[in-house]
Amino acid sequence: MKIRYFAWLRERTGTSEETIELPETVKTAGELMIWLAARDEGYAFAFEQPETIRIAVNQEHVEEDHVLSGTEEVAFFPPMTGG
Amino acid sequence: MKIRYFAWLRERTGTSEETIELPETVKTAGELMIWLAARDEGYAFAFEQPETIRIAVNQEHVEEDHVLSGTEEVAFFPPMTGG
Amino acid sequence: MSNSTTTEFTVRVQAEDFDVLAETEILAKGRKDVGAIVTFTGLCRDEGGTLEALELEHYPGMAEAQISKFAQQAVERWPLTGLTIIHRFGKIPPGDNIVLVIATSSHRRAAFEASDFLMDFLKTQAPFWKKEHLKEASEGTWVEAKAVDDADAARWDEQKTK
Amino acid sequence: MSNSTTTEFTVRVQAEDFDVLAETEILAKGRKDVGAIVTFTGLCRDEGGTLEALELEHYPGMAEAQISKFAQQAVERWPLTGLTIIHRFGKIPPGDNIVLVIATSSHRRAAFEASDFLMDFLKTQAPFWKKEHLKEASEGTWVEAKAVDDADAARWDEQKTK
Repeated sequence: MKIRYFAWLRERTGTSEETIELPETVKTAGELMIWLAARDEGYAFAFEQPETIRIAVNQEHVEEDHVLSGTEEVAFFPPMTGG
Repeated sequence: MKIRYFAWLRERTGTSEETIELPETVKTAGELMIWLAARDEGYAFAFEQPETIRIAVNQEHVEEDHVLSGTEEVAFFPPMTGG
Repeated sequence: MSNSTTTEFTVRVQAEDFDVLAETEILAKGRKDVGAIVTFTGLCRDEGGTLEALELEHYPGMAEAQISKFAQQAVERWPLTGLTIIHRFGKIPPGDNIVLVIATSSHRRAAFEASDFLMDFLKTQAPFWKKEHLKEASEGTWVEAKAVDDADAARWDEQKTK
Repeated sequence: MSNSTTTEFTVRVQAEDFDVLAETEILAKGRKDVGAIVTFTGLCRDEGGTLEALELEHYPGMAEAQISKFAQQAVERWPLTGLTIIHRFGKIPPGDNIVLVIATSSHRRAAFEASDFLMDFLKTQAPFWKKEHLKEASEGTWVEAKAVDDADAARWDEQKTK
Protein backbone atom coordinates (compact mmCIF):
# COMPACT_ATOMS: atom_id res chain seq x y z
CA MET A 1 0.00 0.00 0.00
CA LYS A 2 1.36 3.38 -0.99
CA ILE A 3 1.11 6.22 1.50
CA ARG A 4 1.70 9.87 0.63
CA TYR A 5 2.19 12.82 2.94
CA PHE A 6 1.80 16.48 2.04
CA ALA A 7 2.69 19.86 3.55
CA TRP A 8 3.54 19.69 7.27
CA LEU A 9 2.72 15.97 7.41
CA ARG A 10 5.46 15.42 4.84
CA GLU A 11 7.86 17.59 6.83
CA ARG A 12 7.09 16.01 10.22
CA THR A 13 7.26 12.42 8.99
CA GLY A 14 10.29 13.25 6.83
CA THR A 15 8.62 11.25 4.07
CA SER A 16 6.77 12.26 0.91
CA GLU A 17 5.74 8.74 0.00
CA GLU A 18 6.41 5.19 1.12
CA THR A 19 5.10 1.69 0.53
CA ILE A 20 3.95 -0.35 3.52
CA GLU A 21 2.33 -3.69 4.15
CA LEU A 22 -1.03 -2.96 5.80
CA PRO A 23 -1.00 -4.72 9.24
CA GLU A 24 -3.89 -7.11 9.76
CA THR A 25 -4.97 -5.22 12.87
CA VAL A 26 -5.51 -1.98 10.90
CA LYS A 27 -8.93 -1.87 9.29
CA THR A 28 -9.69 1.84 8.72
CA ALA A 29 -7.90 5.02 7.67
CA GLY A 30 -8.27 6.28 11.24
CA GLU A 31 -6.61 3.16 12.64
CA LEU A 32 -3.81 3.57 10.11
CA MET A 33 -3.09 7.03 11.53
CA ILE A 34 -2.83 5.59 15.04
CA TRP A 35 -0.54 2.83 13.81
CA LEU A 36 1.68 5.31 11.92
CA ALA A 37 1.84 7.64 14.96
CA ALA A 38 3.41 4.82 17.01
CA ARG A 39 6.35 4.48 14.62
CA ASP A 40 8.65 7.23 15.83
CA GLU A 41 8.74 10.78 17.16
CA GLY A 42 8.34 12.40 13.75
CA TYR A 43 5.25 10.32 12.94
CA ALA A 44 3.88 10.91 16.44
CA PHE A 45 4.27 14.68 15.91
CA ALA A 46 2.67 14.48 12.45
CA PHE A 47 -0.38 12.59 13.73
CA GLU A 48 -0.70 14.21 17.17
CA GLN A 49 -4.04 15.80 16.23
CA PRO A 50 -5.60 13.24 13.86
CA GLU A 51 -8.94 15.10 13.84
CA THR A 52 -7.32 17.96 11.88
CA ILE A 53 -5.88 15.66 9.20
CA ARG A 54 -7.60 15.10 5.86
CA ILE A 55 -7.46 11.69 4.20
CA ALA A 56 -7.66 10.70 0.55
CA VAL A 57 -7.92 7.14 -0.72
CA ASN A 58 -7.17 6.68 -4.40
CA GLN A 59 -7.28 10.48 -4.68
CA GLU A 60 -10.81 10.82 -3.28
CA HIS A 61 -11.56 12.46 0.07
CA VAL A 62 -12.68 9.91 2.69
CA GLU A 63 -13.49 9.95 6.42
CA GLU A 64 -11.56 8.25 9.25
CA ASP A 65 -13.89 5.24 9.24
CA HIS A 66 -13.11 4.40 5.60
CA VAL A 67 -12.23 0.68 5.43
CA LEU A 68 -8.92 -0.12 3.72
CA SER A 69 -8.21 -3.18 1.57
CA GLY A 70 -4.43 -2.77 1.53
CA THR A 71 -4.02 -2.07 -2.18
CA GLU A 72 -4.99 1.60 -2.23
CA GLU A 73 -2.99 4.80 -2.43
CA VAL A 74 -3.67 6.59 0.86
CA ALA A 75 -2.73 10.24 1.38
CA PHE A 76 -2.64 12.32 4.57
CA PHE A 77 -2.58 16.10 4.50
CA PRO A 78 -3.68 19.24 6.38
CA PRO A 79 -6.78 21.25 5.40
CA MET A 80 -6.25 22.59 1.91
CA THR A 81 -5.28 26.20 1.22
CA GLY A 82 -5.39 26.51 -2.57
CA GLY A 83 -6.94 29.16 -4.75
CA MET B 1 -36.34 74.92 -19.96
CA LYS B 2 -34.55 72.27 -21.95
CA ILE B 3 -36.32 68.95 -22.53
CA ARG B 4 -34.60 65.82 -23.84
CA TYR B 5 -36.14 62.63 -25.15
CA PHE B 6 -34.42 59.26 -25.50
CA ALA B 7 -35.07 55.94 -27.26
CA TRP B 8 -38.72 55.50 -28.31
CA LEU B 9 -39.74 58.78 -26.69
CA ARG B 10 -37.32 60.52 -29.03
CA GLU B 11 -38.69 58.59 -32.00
CA ARG B 12 -42.36 59.13 -31.15
CA THR B 13 -42.02 62.86 -30.43
CA GLY B 14 -39.67 63.24 -33.38
CA THR B 15 -37.48 65.36 -31.11
CA SER B 16 -34.22 64.68 -29.30
CA GLU B 17 -34.19 67.99 -27.48
CA GLU B 18 -36.08 71.25 -27.40
CA THR B 19 -36.36 74.39 -25.33
CA ILE B 20 -39.75 75.40 -23.97
CA GLU B 21 -41.18 78.04 -21.71
CA LEU B 22 -42.68 76.20 -18.72
CA PRO B 23 -46.42 77.10 -18.62
CA GLU B 24 -47.58 78.60 -15.32
CA THR B 25 -50.19 75.86 -14.92
CA VAL B 26 -47.52 73.12 -14.98
CA LYS B 27 -46.02 72.54 -11.54
CA THR B 28 -44.60 68.99 -11.59
CA ALA B 29 -42.78 66.64 -13.95
CA GLY B 30 -45.96 64.54 -14.14
CA GLU B 31 -48.03 67.59 -15.17
CA LEU B 32 -45.40 68.40 -17.80
CA MET B 33 -45.96 64.96 -19.36
CA ILE B 34 -49.72 65.63 -19.56
CA TRP B 35 -49.12 69.05 -21.08
CA LEU B 36 -46.67 67.65 -23.66
CA ALA B 37 -49.05 64.78 -24.55
CA ALA B 38 -51.67 67.36 -25.62
CA ARG B 39 -49.37 68.92 -28.21
CA ASP B 40 -49.85 66.57 -31.15
CA GLU B 41 -50.31 62.93 -32.12
CA GLY B 42 -46.62 62.05 -31.83
CA TYR B 43 -46.39 63.50 -28.32
CA ALA B 44 -49.70 61.85 -27.38
CA PHE B 45 -48.28 58.47 -28.54
CA ALA B 46 -45.00 59.07 -26.69
CA PHE B 47 -46.77 59.86 -23.40
CA GLU B 48 -49.73 57.48 -23.70
CA GLN B 49 -48.49 55.41 -20.74
CA PRO B 50 -46.83 57.99 -18.47
CA GLU B 51 -46.45 55.44 -15.65
CA THR B 52 -43.84 53.57 -17.73
CA ILE B 53 -41.75 56.67 -18.40
CA ARG B 54 -38.67 57.55 -16.35
CA ILE B 55 -37.85 61.18 -15.61
CA ALA B 56 -34.53 62.87 -14.92
CA VAL B 57 -34.14 66.48 -13.79
CA ASN B 58 -30.65 67.90 -14.15
CA GLN B 59 -29.50 64.33 -14.85
CA GLU B 60 -30.85 62.88 -11.61
CA HIS B 61 -33.73 60.41 -11.48
CA VAL B 62 -36.91 61.98 -10.03
CA GLU B 63 -40.53 60.94 -9.51
CA GLU B 64 -43.65 62.37 -11.22
CA ASP B 65 -44.39 64.67 -8.29
CA HIS B 66 -41.03 66.46 -8.59
CA VAL B 67 -41.72 70.21 -8.61
CA LEU B 68 -40.18 72.13 -11.53
CA SER B 69 -38.78 75.67 -11.38
CA GLY B 70 -38.58 76.18 -15.13
CA THR B 71 -34.79 76.42 -15.42
CA GLU B 72 -33.90 72.73 -15.29
CA GLU B 73 -32.92 70.22 -17.92
CA VAL B 74 -35.71 67.64 -17.92
CA ALA B 75 -35.34 64.28 -19.69
CA PHE B 76 -37.94 61.61 -20.47
CA PHE B 77 -36.98 58.05 -21.36
CA PRO B 78 -38.10 54.41 -21.12
CA PRO B 79 -36.73 52.01 -18.48
CA MET B 80 -33.01 51.64 -19.05
CA THR B 81 -31.47 48.62 -20.75
CA GLY B 82 -27.71 49.14 -20.46
CA GLY B 83 -24.99 46.75 -19.39
CA MET C 1 -4.51 55.28 -6.82
CA SER C 2 -6.23 56.01 -3.50
CA ASN C 3 -6.81 58.96 -1.26
CA SER C 4 -7.13 58.83 2.49
CA THR C 5 -10.68 57.48 2.54
CA THR C 6 -11.66 55.45 -0.52
CA THR C 7 -10.10 54.07 -3.65
CA GLU C 8 -10.39 56.14 -6.81
CA PHE C 9 -12.08 54.67 -9.85
CA THR C 10 -12.19 55.19 -13.61
CA VAL C 11 -15.46 55.57 -15.54
CA ARG C 12 -15.56 55.99 -19.31
CA VAL C 13 -18.48 56.12 -21.76
CA GLN C 14 -17.18 55.82 -25.30
CA ALA C 15 -17.97 54.69 -28.84
CA GLU C 16 -14.63 52.94 -29.36
CA ASP C 17 -13.76 49.43 -28.20
CA PHE C 18 -11.76 48.78 -25.02
CA ASP C 19 -8.75 46.59 -24.28
CA VAL C 20 -9.37 44.34 -21.27
CA LEU C 21 -5.70 43.44 -20.84
CA ALA C 22 -4.48 47.05 -20.99
CA GLU C 23 -7.18 48.18 -18.52
CA THR C 24 -6.31 45.32 -16.16
CA GLU C 25 -2.62 46.19 -16.23
CA ILE C 26 -3.37 49.79 -15.28
CA LEU C 27 -4.97 48.47 -12.07
CA ALA C 28 -2.60 45.62 -11.25
CA LYS C 29 0.78 45.93 -12.92
CA GLY C 30 3.67 46.46 -10.53
CA ARG C 31 1.37 46.30 -7.50
CA LYS C 32 1.88 43.66 -4.86
CA ASP C 33 -1.19 44.31 -2.72
CA VAL C 34 -3.68 43.00 -5.30
CA GLY C 35 -4.73 39.43 -4.51
CA ALA C 36 -7.81 39.21 -6.73
CA ILE C 37 -8.81 40.60 -10.11
CA VAL C 38 -12.34 40.09 -11.41
CA THR C 39 -13.14 41.25 -14.93
CA PHE C 40 -16.61 41.24 -16.39
CA THR C 41 -16.93 41.73 -20.14
CA GLY C 42 -20.39 42.04 -21.67
CA LEU C 43 -20.62 41.29 -25.39
CA CYS C 44 -23.21 41.57 -28.14
CA ARG C 45 -24.78 38.15 -28.90
CA ASP C 46 -26.13 37.33 -32.35
CA GLU C 47 -29.32 35.75 -30.90
CA GLY C 48 -29.02 32.56 -32.88
CA GLY C 49 -27.83 34.35 -36.00
CA THR C 50 -30.84 36.68 -36.22
CA LEU C 51 -29.16 39.88 -34.99
CA GLU C 52 -27.48 42.29 -37.37
CA ALA C 53 -26.35 44.75 -34.68
CA LEU C 54 -27.27 46.39 -31.41
CA GLU C 55 -27.62 50.14 -31.30
CA LEU C 56 -26.85 51.67 -27.93
CA GLU C 57 -28.27 55.10 -27.23
CA HIS C 58 -27.20 56.94 -24.10
CA TYR C 59 -27.73 60.20 -22.23
CA PRO C 60 -24.33 61.91 -22.39
CA GLY C 61 -23.32 63.38 -19.05
CA MET C 62 -25.97 61.56 -17.06
CA ALA C 63 -24.53 58.19 -18.11
CA GLU C 64 -21.09 59.06 -16.69
CA ALA C 65 -22.66 60.64 -13.60
CA GLN C 66 -24.87 57.64 -12.82
CA ILE C 67 -22.08 55.09 -13.34
CA SER C 68 -19.77 57.19 -11.16
CA LYS C 69 -22.44 57.29 -8.45
CA PHE C 70 -22.57 53.48 -8.32
CA ALA C 71 -18.78 53.21 -8.58
CA GLN C 72 -18.53 55.49 -5.54
CA GLN C 73 -21.00 53.27 -3.66
CA ALA C 74 -18.91 50.22 -4.58
CA VAL C 75 -15.59 51.64 -3.33
CA GLU C 76 -17.30 52.70 -0.10
CA ARG C 77 -18.93 49.29 0.40
CA TRP C 78 -16.04 46.97 -0.52
CA PRO C 79 -12.30 47.24 0.22
CA LEU C 80 -11.17 47.55 -3.41
CA THR C 81 -7.69 48.46 -4.57
CA GLY C 82 -8.94 49.50 -8.04
CA LEU C 83 -12.10 49.82 -10.14
CA THR C 84 -12.63 50.56 -13.83
CA ILE C 85 -15.95 50.72 -15.67
CA ILE C 86 -16.25 51.31 -19.41
CA HIS C 87 -19.56 51.35 -21.29
CA ARG C 88 -19.76 51.72 -25.07
CA PHE C 89 -22.48 53.38 -27.13
CA GLY C 90 -23.31 53.38 -30.85
CA LYS C 91 -23.80 50.48 -33.25
CA ILE C 92 -22.23 47.25 -32.02
CA PRO C 93 -22.13 44.04 -34.12
CA PRO C 94 -22.40 40.54 -32.62
CA GLY C 95 -19.18 39.37 -30.96
CA ASP C 96 -18.10 42.90 -30.05
CA ASN C 97 -17.63 44.26 -26.55
CA ILE C 98 -20.31 46.40 -24.87
CA VAL C 99 -19.30 46.86 -21.26
CA LEU C 100 -16.32 46.22 -18.98
CA VAL C 101 -16.07 46.17 -15.20
CA ILE C 102 -12.75 45.40 -13.50
CA ALA C 103 -12.56 45.24 -9.71
CA THR C 104 -9.31 44.50 -7.88
CA SER C 105 -8.91 43.81 -4.19
CA SER C 106 -6.74 42.05 -1.66
CA HIS C 107 -9.43 39.39 -1.30
CA ARG C 108 -11.67 37.62 -3.75
CA ARG C 109 -15.12 38.21 -2.24
CA ALA C 110 -14.80 42.00 -2.46
CA ALA C 111 -13.76 41.83 -6.12
CA PHE C 112 -16.55 39.39 -7.04
CA GLU C 113 -19.29 41.22 -5.17
CA ALA C 114 -18.34 44.71 -6.36
CA SER C 115 -18.28 43.71 -10.05
CA ASP C 116 -21.54 41.77 -9.71
CA PHE C 117 -23.18 44.75 -7.95
CA LEU C 118 -22.02 47.20 -10.61
CA MET C 119 -23.32 45.09 -13.48
CA ASP C 120 -26.74 44.84 -11.82
CA PHE C 121 -26.92 48.62 -11.55
CA LEU C 122 -25.58 49.28 -15.04
CA LYS C 123 -28.42 47.10 -16.35
CA THR C 124 -31.19 48.97 -14.56
CA GLN C 125 -30.00 52.44 -13.51
CA ALA C 126 -27.57 53.77 -16.12
CA PRO C 127 -29.24 55.74 -18.94
CA PHE C 128 -28.54 53.46 -21.89
CA TRP C 129 -31.11 51.98 -24.25
CA LYS C 130 -30.56 49.06 -26.62
CA LYS C 131 -32.23 48.76 -30.00
CA GLU C 132 -32.01 45.45 -31.83
CA HIS C 133 -31.54 45.51 -35.56
CA LEU C 134 -32.50 42.11 -36.90
CA LYS C 135 -31.29 40.78 -40.24
CA GLU C 136 -34.83 40.02 -41.37
CA ALA C 137 -36.50 43.28 -40.32
CA SER C 138 -36.27 46.77 -41.76
CA GLU C 139 -37.19 48.45 -38.45
CA GLY C 140 -35.18 48.11 -35.26
CA THR C 141 -36.90 47.15 -31.99
CA TRP C 142 -36.19 48.65 -28.57
CA VAL C 143 -35.15 46.03 -26.05
CA GLU C 144 -37.58 45.90 -23.11
CA ALA C 145 -36.33 46.14 -19.55
CA LYS C 146 -36.46 42.80 -17.75
CA ALA C 147 -38.03 42.22 -14.33
CA VAL C 148 -35.22 39.77 -13.52
CA ASP C 149 -32.68 42.62 -13.81
CA ASP C 150 -34.66 44.68 -11.30
CA ALA C 151 -34.74 41.66 -9.01
CA ASP C 152 -30.96 41.27 -9.35
CA ALA C 153 -30.41 44.93 -8.46
CA ALA C 154 -32.73 44.58 -5.45
CA ARG C 155 -30.44 41.87 -4.00
CA TRP C 156 -28.02 44.59 -2.96
CA ASP C 157 -30.54 46.41 -0.76
CA GLU C 158 -29.86 43.93 2.01
CA GLN C 159 -26.47 43.67 3.60
CA LYS C 160 -24.70 41.10 1.42
CA THR C 161 -21.02 41.66 2.19
CA LYS C 162 -19.24 39.42 4.61
CA MET D 1 -16.76 23.21 -27.65
CA SER D 2 -19.81 21.37 -26.33
CA ASN D 3 -21.24 17.91 -26.56
CA SER D 4 -24.92 17.05 -26.51
CA THR D 5 -25.37 17.43 -22.76
CA THR D 6 -22.96 19.81 -21.09
CA THR D 7 -20.22 22.20 -22.03
CA GLU D 8 -16.66 20.90 -21.98
CA PHE D 9 -14.08 22.56 -19.79
CA THR D 10 -10.31 22.90 -19.51
CA VAL D 11 -8.42 22.21 -16.29
CA ARG D 12 -4.65 22.63 -16.00
CA VAL D 13 -2.29 22.37 -13.02
CA GLN D 14 1.09 23.75 -13.95
CA ALA D 15 4.26 25.42 -12.68
CA GLU D 16 4.42 27.98 -15.49
CA ASP D 17 2.48 31.25 -15.62
CA PHE D 18 -0.72 31.63 -17.65
CA ASP D 19 -1.92 34.24 -20.13
CA VAL D 20 -5.40 35.54 -19.24
CA LEU D 21 -5.95 37.16 -22.64
CA ALA D 22 -4.95 34.07 -24.62
CA GLU D 23 -7.12 31.81 -22.44
CA THR D 24 -10.06 34.19 -22.81
CA GLU D 25 -9.73 34.26 -26.58
CA ILE D 26 -9.82 30.46 -26.73
CA LEU D 27 -13.28 30.61 -25.12
CA ALA D 28 -14.71 33.67 -26.84
CA LYS D 29 -12.95 34.55 -30.08
CA GLY D 30 -15.09 34.20 -33.17
CA ARG D 31 -18.11 33.11 -31.11
CA LYS D 32 -21.31 35.12 -31.21
CA ASP D 33 -23.28 33.32 -28.52
CA VAL D 34 -21.13 34.56 -25.62
CA GLY D 35 -22.75 37.51 -23.85
CA ALA D 36 -20.70 37.49 -20.66
CA ILE D 37 -17.11 36.70 -19.75
CA VAL D 38 -16.03 36.64 -16.12
CA THR D 39 -12.35 36.15 -15.36
CA PHE D 40 -10.98 35.66 -11.86
CA THR D 41 -7.24 35.98 -11.38
CA GLY D 42 -5.73 35.22 -7.99
CA LEU D 43 -2.30 36.71 -7.32
CA CYS D 44 0.39 36.45 -4.69
CA ARG D 45 0.32 39.47 -2.34
CA ASP D 46 3.44 40.70 -0.58
CA GLU D 47 1.60 41.13 2.77
CA GLY D 48 2.79 44.65 3.34
CA GLY D 49 6.26 43.94 1.99
CA THR D 50 6.98 41.08 4.41
CA LEU D 51 6.56 38.17 1.98
CA GLU D 52 9.48 36.83 -0.02
CA ALA D 53 7.45 34.16 -1.86
CA LEU D 54 4.63 31.65 -1.56
CA GLU D 55 5.43 28.00 -2.09
CA LEU D 56 2.51 25.99 -3.43
CA GLU D 57 2.61 22.25 -2.88
CA HIS D 58 0.01 20.06 -4.57
CA TYR D 59 -1.05 16.45 -4.92
CA PRO D 60 -0.42 15.65 -8.60
CA GLY D 61 -3.30 13.75 -10.14
CA MET D 62 -5.72 14.41 -7.32
CA ALA D 63 -5.45 18.17 -7.89
CA GLU D 64 -6.56 17.84 -11.51
CA ALA D 65 -9.24 15.29 -10.57
CA GLN D 66 -10.75 17.44 -7.82
CA ILE D 67 -10.78 20.61 -9.91
CA SER D 68 -12.37 18.67 -12.78
CA LYS D 69 -15.04 17.34 -10.42
CA PHE D 70 -16.06 20.88 -9.44
CA ALA D 71 -15.81 22.08 -13.03
CA GLN D 72 -18.21 19.31 -14.01
CA GLN D 73 -20.61 20.40 -11.26
CA ALA D 74 -20.39 23.98 -12.53
CA VAL D 75 -21.21 23.15 -16.15
CA GLU D 76 -24.15 21.02 -14.97
CA ARG D 77 -25.45 23.73 -12.66
CA TRP D 78 -25.06 26.82 -14.87
CA PRO D 79 -25.63 27.28 -18.61
CA LEU D 80 -22.03 28.06 -19.51
CA THR D 81 -20.61 28.26 -23.01
CA GLY D 82 -17.04 27.77 -21.78
CA LEU D 83 -14.97 27.22 -18.65
CA THR D 84 -11.21 27.21 -18.03
CA ILE D 85 -9.44 26.70 -14.71
CA ILE D 86 -5.66 26.91 -14.27
CA HIS D 87 -3.87 26.51 -10.93
CA ARG D 88 -0.13 26.96 -10.54
CA PHE D 89 2.23 25.23 -8.12
CA GLY D 90 5.82 25.86 -7.05
CA LYS D 91 7.46 29.01 -5.74
CA ILE D 92 5.54 32.19 -6.62
CA PRO D 93 6.82 35.69 -5.83
CA PRO D 94 4.52 38.62 -4.90
CA GLY D 95 2.70 40.11 -7.88
CA ASP D 96 2.67 36.82 -9.80
CA ASN D 97 -0.43 34.86 -10.81
CA ILE D 98 -1.59 31.83 -8.81
CA VAL D 99 -4.99 30.82 -10.17
CA LEU D 100 -7.30 31.62 -13.08
CA VAL D 101 -10.98 30.87 -13.60
CA ILE D 102 -12.75 32.00 -16.76
CA ALA D 103 -16.47 31.33 -17.19
CA THR D 104 -18.36 32.39 -20.31
CA SER D 105 -22.11 32.31 -20.82
CA SER D 106 -24.95 33.92 -22.71
CA HIS D 107 -25.98 35.70 -19.51
CA ARG D 108 -24.06 37.42 -16.77
CA ARG D 109 -25.43 35.70 -13.66
CA ALA D 110 -24.31 32.24 -14.81
CA ALA D 111 -20.77 33.47 -15.53
CA PHE D 112 -20.52 35.33 -12.19
CA GLU D 113 -21.94 32.52 -10.07
CA ALA D 114 -19.95 29.71 -11.71
CA SER D 115 -16.60 31.51 -11.27
CA ASP D 116 -17.45 32.50 -7.68
CA PHE D 117 -18.49 28.89 -6.90
CA LEU D 118 -15.30 27.46 -8.38
CA MET D 119 -13.03 29.80 -6.43
CA ASP D 120 -14.77 28.85 -3.18
CA PHE D 121 -14.14 25.16 -3.86
CA LEU D 122 -10.58 25.65 -5.07
CA LYS D 123 -9.87 27.34 -1.73
CA THR D 124 -11.22 24.52 0.42
CA GLN D 125 -11.38 21.28 -1.60
CA ALA D 126 -8.50 21.18 -4.07
CA PRO D 127 -5.31 19.56 -2.68
CA PHE D 128 -2.98 22.56 -2.64
CA TRP D 129 -1.09 23.89 0.37
CA LYS D 130 0.55 27.29 0.66
CA LYS D 131 3.74 27.94 2.59
CA GLU D 132 4.74 31.52 3.27
CA HIS D 133 8.39 32.41 3.08
CA LEU D 134 8.86 35.71 4.87
CA LYS D 135 11.83 38.00 4.23
CA GLU D 136 12.67 38.14 7.94
CA ALA D 137 12.40 34.42 8.75
CA SER D 138 14.63 31.50 7.84
CA GLU D 139 11.79 28.95 8.10
CA GLY D 140 8.64 29.02 6.01
CA THR D 141 5.20 28.80 7.65
CA TRP D 142 2.25 26.78 6.36
CA VAL D 143 -0.81 28.95 5.76
CA GLU D 144 -3.74 27.84 7.94
CA ALA D 145 -7.11 27.10 6.41
CA LYS D 146 -9.66 29.84 7.15
CA ALA D 147 -13.14 29.24 8.56
CA VAL D 148 -14.46 32.04 6.31
CA ASP D 149 -13.45 30.01 3.24
CA ASP D 150 -15.45 27.02 4.50
CA ALA D 151 -18.39 29.35 5.10
CA ASP D 152 -18.08 30.69 1.54
CA ALA D 153 -18.09 27.16 0.13
CA ALA D 154 -21.13 26.27 2.24
CA ARG D 155 -23.14 29.05 0.54
CA TRP D 156 -23.45 26.80 -2.52
CA ASP D 157 -25.25 24.02 -0.65
CA GLU D 158 -28.48 25.92 -0.94
CA GLN D 159 -30.04 26.64 -4.28
CA LYS D 160 -28.46 29.93 -5.28
CA THR D 161 -29.02 30.05 -9.03
CA LYS D 162 -31.84 32.09 -10.48
